[in-house]
Amino acid sequence: MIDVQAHLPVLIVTIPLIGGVLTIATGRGWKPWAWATFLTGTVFYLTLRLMAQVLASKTGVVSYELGNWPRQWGIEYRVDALNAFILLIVGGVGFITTVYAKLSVEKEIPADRHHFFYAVWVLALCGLLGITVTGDAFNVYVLLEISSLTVYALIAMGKDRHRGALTASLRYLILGSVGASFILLGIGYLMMITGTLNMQDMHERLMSVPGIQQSRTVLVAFAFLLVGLSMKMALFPLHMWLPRAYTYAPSAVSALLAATATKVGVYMAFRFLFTIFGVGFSFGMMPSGLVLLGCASAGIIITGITAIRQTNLKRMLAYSSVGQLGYIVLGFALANVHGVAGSVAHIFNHAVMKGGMFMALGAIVYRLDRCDIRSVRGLGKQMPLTMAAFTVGGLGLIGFPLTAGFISKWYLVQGCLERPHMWPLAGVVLLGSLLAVVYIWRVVEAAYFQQPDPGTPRVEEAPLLMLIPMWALIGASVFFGINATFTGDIAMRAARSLIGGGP
Amino acid sequence: MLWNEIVTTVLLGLGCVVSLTGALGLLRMPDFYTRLHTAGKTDSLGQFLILLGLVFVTPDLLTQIKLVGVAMILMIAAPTATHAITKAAHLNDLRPWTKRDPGGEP
Amino acid sequence: MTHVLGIYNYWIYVLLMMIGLYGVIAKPNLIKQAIALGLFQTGIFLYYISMAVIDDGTAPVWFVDPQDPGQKFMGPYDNPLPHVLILTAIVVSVSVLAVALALIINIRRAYGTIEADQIEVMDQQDRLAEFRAGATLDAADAAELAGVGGHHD
Amino acid sequence: MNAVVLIDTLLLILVTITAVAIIEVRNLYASVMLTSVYSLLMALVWVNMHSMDVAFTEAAVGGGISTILLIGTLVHTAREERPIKARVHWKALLVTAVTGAALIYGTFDMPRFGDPHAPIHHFRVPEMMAQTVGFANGTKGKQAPPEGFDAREYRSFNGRVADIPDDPTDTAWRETSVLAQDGIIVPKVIGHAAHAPVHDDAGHHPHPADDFNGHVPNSVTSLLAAYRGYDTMFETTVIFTAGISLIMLLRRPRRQGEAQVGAPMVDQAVLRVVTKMSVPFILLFGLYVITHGELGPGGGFQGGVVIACGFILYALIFGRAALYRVLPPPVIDVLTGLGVLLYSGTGAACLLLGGQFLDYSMLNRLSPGDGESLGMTLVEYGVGITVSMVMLNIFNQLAEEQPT
Repeated sequence: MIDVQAHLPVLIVTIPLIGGVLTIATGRGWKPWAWATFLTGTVFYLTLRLMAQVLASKTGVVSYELGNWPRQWGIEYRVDALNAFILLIVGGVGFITTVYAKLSVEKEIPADRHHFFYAVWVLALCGLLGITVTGDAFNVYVLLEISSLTVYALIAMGKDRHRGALTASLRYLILGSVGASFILLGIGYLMMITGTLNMQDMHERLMSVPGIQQSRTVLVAFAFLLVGLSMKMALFPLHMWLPRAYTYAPSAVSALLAATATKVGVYMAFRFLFTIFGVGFSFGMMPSGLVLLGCASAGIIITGITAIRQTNLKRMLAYSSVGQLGYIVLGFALANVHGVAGSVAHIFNHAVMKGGMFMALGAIVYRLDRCDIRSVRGLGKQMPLTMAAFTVGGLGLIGFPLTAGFISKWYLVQGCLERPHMWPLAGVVLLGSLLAVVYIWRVVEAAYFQQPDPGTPRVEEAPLLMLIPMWALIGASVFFGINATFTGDIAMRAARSLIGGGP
Repeated sequence: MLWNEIVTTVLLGLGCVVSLTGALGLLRMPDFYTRLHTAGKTDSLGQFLILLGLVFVTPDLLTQIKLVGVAMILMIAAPTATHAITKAAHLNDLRPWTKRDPGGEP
Repeated sequence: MTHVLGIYNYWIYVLLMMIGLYGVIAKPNLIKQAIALGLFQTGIFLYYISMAVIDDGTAPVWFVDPQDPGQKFMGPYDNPLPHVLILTAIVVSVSVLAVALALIINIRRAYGTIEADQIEVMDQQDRLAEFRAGATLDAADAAELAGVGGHHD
Repeated sequence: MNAVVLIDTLLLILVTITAVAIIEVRNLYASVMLTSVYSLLMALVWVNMHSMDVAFTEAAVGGGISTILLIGTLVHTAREERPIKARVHWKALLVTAVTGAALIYGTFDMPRFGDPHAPIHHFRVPEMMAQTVGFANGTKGKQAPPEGFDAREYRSFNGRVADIPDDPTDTAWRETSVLAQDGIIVPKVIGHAAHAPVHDDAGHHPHPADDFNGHVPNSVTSLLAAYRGYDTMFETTVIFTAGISLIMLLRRPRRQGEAQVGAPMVDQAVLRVVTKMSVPFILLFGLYVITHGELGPGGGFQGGVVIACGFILYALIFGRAALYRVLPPPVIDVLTGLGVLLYSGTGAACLLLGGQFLDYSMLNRLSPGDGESLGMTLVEYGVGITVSMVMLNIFNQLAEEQPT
């Protein structure tokens, strides 16, 4: 039989691909879900093994040449500490969300298309994993389109609950396609100047050819890649698609998207800015550091204020996601080791916290058919575990000590203070936390200190199949808040290799 | 100039002239049916002449056969398409233009 | 003259892209937006194919003598790499178009129109209703706040 | 100024005019037809730039499938755009002007159109065109070049490009200088006797020593299906995803005895006869295009679209009920997935035979001498099956909608 260890990078992508296609043949009922769970579970296991392999390897890089063509000509899969970490997040959260999805999907999606739904779901994960594992610039674009197309379709499946899902999806489709086209254009400009598509190769050419960094073509390529990536990861002024999409998507899809999709967008930014262009070009020659810091800070504050005003909790969390993304961008735009480490750590922390919180909201929707602030009044007594999960997740968003959010914010503040004249950014981080306190407190107050509207029927606690995945993520956020060695180490390792200029 | 080049030049020239009259007719004719009439006919003949002209300067037998094949297919497909379009218009009660009733088509 | 012709193609591609982008932003009709998105993407295809061209080049298909398949003829051949990438991109763009059209048909079913501005009005009404239903404040305050809270999206 | 540039200039002016018309025309049907015209013009542009495969695809997709999809949608939505007051949308104009200016700024440092000095022509690509990537660097268990193999000779097949050394510090292209026009290069044979192995026992033709044993003269296909075959696998997946997304969004449970929408045109004698005559040839041509992809322009995608068009024509004339007798919807669904599985299965087979994913040379164990060829053919068929069935499925979904 084949040697799994040697083929890990490619198996992580091809197993969900082949399995996802086979999902449409699984028939009705619980079978598509079970098959999807099996697939994502396998992927999760493989990402764990890959992580171990990367940590054990001497160079810290696992490279896989597809079709056995040399990497400069063919397509290369290249996994370092950063990739492996993001793969682990996508694989892990993907698996847990799939387990969670069963009941939520049964309630929200018509039964005759569950097999299609799970096929698209698994292919979405395949696309996200593929973007993360690849070392080829054009391969990123193709997989980006797979993940985007699947996500448009998944969001639109919220149409039976609210027609807004359709416009949200179409809006995302148009903005996402424009963003992806900008990325395609940027890749084309780079290919024209460097003559290659391999990321390492591109980086070497950009470093070695004299005068190439001053070339106007490269500057424009950089600008367009930055704009395209910002659209894809929903950085503040370009986040217009995100709140609606998260609000109207089916609950399980919101959880998946919040935990993985934008994270992979950020990962692409890491690759393009740090690995291809190099930190010296991206943040030394170009003013992108300042632009990104400005957008991120504005995003943290403005979306924080907007989140406070929302009554729909899903929408509130969506705005909060844009704000949290601001932290991630703020971290890597600082371009020092602590900032980048904070950014990488926050990708993980935010994924588990937001995933768990969206799951809690999904459980509320499952029981109440709505999730606005009025409907959660008094819910602290009726659904104690669900609301507790939401609250603990909220503490993480605030950055409360002993939650994972604290660790990443600690790194971020440290990073801000290390840069000369950047200390006001530390203030922004703290202000953002303060705003998070306000919007989380509103929910906590409603849930624990207010009485439900008279006449509303009593509801039961969410079913176990929802509670277990929810608490798995929330528990992880607490566990890695108390014991931050693993995430901290990997984040620092990834940060050092990125700042050092390519893996 | 070889004989085949002369033949080609003549055929290509004829094809171009025919196609041009078709385009002219499309602009000048009063209604849907007459426009399609000019466009359909001249296009079929124009393409046929041009493809036939190319046959004589192609050195390769296989390519010549392909060109003739393309010409044959176009000779069948183009009139059929024209027929289908006019038939559809007719079934949808589009009145043809006449001198007495110029209201058939704007 | 040669200087202008040297980058003429690149300007036209920018022009096509911008015509498409203008359509995407300016036209409220959703089908028009989908078509304009296609134009926008075709502009990029033109850019890629233009960069593959080489002076006096020919199609990157080797001329093989059937009598002697071992022979290969001198080029120059145009660069096949951008062609391959654009083949993939065309496929992607038609897939996006198909999904967009499916969404548009669904939107027409749900909203009764495919004009973005009318849909936007209905969406605002939906959100106002949602806001009112979910608010813990008095209904009057909620309605007042909705103008602010519903604005930033 | 050569012919390519002249024709290119004229065509692009036409293309631009068409693009403006597409955006400005108010009747959506006219807009869609203009889109079709636009695609055909674009196909001409591609042909003029010697990009036959892209031209083929553009004609089949833009001129054919997209138009069908758009018209299918228009039937269910609206014919006319609603009139809007302001003719010019200033905000959009500003955004486009800024974006366009930025893009044009980037063009000033680009290599001139057709410049053989451009880095893309002599860095990495020559090896792919010569199909000698497998011998590159000779490291890491790649094939050892056969005896008498001269890499420089292979490199030099690309004419004048090869005279320019692959020197990263070469910045000649940046001066947008026009090289001396030394006339059309006369094709000349490069010696093959030095490295062509003699007839093998199976009676194969003598193959030159390249990655595919000389089986793939179309370098676009060699890149598409081999060097970048992994991209193409995901391209197929994108199409598959679009297909099932569409089913998920549009398919309704079929009710018994539901009246078929859109009367078939089977009572039209001319159409019926011509369709009956041409459908077999269209399908045959589609198969030819798929199979022939290695030798000339074409391949799985183009062929798949042609096959889909054949079936769609059949459905239009004889009604979808007749199509469903030939290809019932469940069969279409299964075939849709089968194409992707054939592609990824080929990759997995290489894995199981002991190589990397999609390492076609492993297939030489199954079919000695032309394993690469076998792999690429399988892969092309995978693409063809998925593409044709997805297109057919999309058409069926749109046609099954109740018109509004």
